Amino acid sequence: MAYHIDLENFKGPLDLLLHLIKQHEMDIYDIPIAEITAQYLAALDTMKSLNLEIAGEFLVMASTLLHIKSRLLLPSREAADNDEEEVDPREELVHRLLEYQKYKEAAQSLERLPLLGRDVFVRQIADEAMAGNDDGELQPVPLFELVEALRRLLQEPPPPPVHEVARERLSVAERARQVLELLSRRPQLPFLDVVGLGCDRELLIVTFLAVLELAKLGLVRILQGQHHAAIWLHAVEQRPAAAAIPVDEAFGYC
Amino acid sequence: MKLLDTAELKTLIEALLFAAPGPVRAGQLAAALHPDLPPARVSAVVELLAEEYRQTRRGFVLQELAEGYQLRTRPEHAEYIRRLHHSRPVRLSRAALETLAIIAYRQPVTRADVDYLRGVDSGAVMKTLLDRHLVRMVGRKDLPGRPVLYGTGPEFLEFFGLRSLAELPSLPEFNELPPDLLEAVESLSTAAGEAFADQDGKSQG
Amino acid sequence: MKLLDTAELKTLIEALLFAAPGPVRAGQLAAALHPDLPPARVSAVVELLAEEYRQTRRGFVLQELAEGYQLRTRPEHAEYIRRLHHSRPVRLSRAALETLAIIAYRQPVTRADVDYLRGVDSGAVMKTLLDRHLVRMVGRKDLPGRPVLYGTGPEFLEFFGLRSLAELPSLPEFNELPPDLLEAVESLSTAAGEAFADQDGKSQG
Repeated sequence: MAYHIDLENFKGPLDLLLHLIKQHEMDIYDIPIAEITAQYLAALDTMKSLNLEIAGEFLVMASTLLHIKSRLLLPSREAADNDEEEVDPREELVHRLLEYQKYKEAAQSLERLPLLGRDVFVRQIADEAMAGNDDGELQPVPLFELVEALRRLLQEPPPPPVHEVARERLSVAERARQVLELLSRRPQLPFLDVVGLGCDRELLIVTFLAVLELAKLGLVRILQGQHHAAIWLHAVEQRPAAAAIPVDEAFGYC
Repeated sequence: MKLLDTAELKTLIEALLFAAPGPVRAGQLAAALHPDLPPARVSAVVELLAEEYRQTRRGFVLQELAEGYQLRTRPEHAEYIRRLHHSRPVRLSRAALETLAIIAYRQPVTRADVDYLRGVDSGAVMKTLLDRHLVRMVGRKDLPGRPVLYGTGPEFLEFFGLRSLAELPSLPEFNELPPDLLEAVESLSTAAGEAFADQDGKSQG
Repeated sequence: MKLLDTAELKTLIEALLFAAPGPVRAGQLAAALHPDLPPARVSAVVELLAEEYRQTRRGFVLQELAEGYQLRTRPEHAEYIRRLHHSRPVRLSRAALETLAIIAYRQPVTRADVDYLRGVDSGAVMKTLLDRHLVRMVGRKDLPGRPVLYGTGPEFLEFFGLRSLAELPSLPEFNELPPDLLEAVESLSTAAGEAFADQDGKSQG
């Protein structure tokens, strides 16, 4: 059976479910749970066969569907025994799908509004010119913006300054070996995890240099998905890699 | 200081809006023009200007936003302007728009609410929206862990050209859900948020 | 692509000049408008616009400069525009807010600490914050060179509507940031402060 579904287009399990419901013209208020479960699992199989990584959320939904299916198979007597009104096990799922559909549509109508910078433009005036040295009254700032400012800062480690020479506690070669060791445990690492977790300024610079040297030696590759996206370090299979690292003198850092 | 006639006011208000780095309120315009000028008079002249722009097909329109009046180009000219600037249009991904819609319509909401409603983790998208000031933290929810509550700020309205949240496009089914059902979904979403957190902890352990 | 008539060209050229960040040449305008539009045609329409602005007393004029055409306000309106800029509340710049955040959360801190954490020189921003009394000198650090220590003042609390510094949202709670990163930055800033002071001492010695 052919599934012509561009799975990467689905933003999550709810999105995929909605698509399947529409495609197979099912009634969202009375979802044939056995059928939707089969369709959903088939879609996941397609993902697997394409070697796509299936996010955990998709698997959670699969188990939810199977759970609902099993509850629907239980004889309704049991519920009656409890003297309680029987709740349709599909109810929560239906609510979630309806809610999700609503915001999906809302997103589309937001996109149709004239967006600043896409559809409409304002005059571009250098705001800083007056923000800095003006003595006008300050515009109130919500407290949380202060927290946000700090969050932004802390998320970006300060750039290594070019004018300062690091006094070395740790050699570049030593650090390069440590980075390689990290990469031997995981084939790829976010660059920021390697550099950002350094505990002082010098270590940060030494790490930075180490990574550059490793790249130069062809022991790691520095990759980026797209402009401004996260930078990743990839291990290059070449063992024993650590042996290829010369001493610091050879790097010229002494 | 002599009082200004309508023609003079029109010229001056146009000059002020033209030179302002952002939206300007009637009161601010009035204060800059004449100590005795009532803001209502300014608003009336602004209306005249707005009408004139529409009729004489100027290259810009006068728009009223949450933070005041602002001159903006017309949507149908976007293509030409982008060509002059050699810029690609500002884009929001579908995930970002979905997240933004949930936050705009349901604010204040927690990350757990957003994740639950979307069925996926919204961390990366939230960061983008926070960085672009389309979303901001508005407080903390009175729950264990005191999760941060998110909402939209003035930049959101400015970005979409709205005077207030009341101008958001209405959701067709938005009011059709009975309130008790809404509440049920609310509590479910909270429970789910906790379950998610729980699960994360386990999978790491 | 159909060719544009004079009225359309006037509207479009006005829109382009309005949205342009600086002077624009006739050739650039023509290229943005239509592949077959001769720049001479654009220049002719620009002349018409300039004449129209003079006659209808618009709030701006169309000026021809060495680098191209530009819309500018009239010199006789300068006073009003200055007054508007003063009456308009000034927004704290992003740099100012970042600096203020560091000082608020890490006080007392030295300039070197702030510069280090922001990765740039904070001199100008610090001056603004000091002038506004949001930040003040609170002492000197017991280190070679006795660097000044900064903290926040009462105006800071007033500005953010806080009763005391204890009401600042606490950082470790701040769940958007991975805790290990936070810790790393904590220790980083301390180490950096010492390293800086160290170095300062040496360079003076």
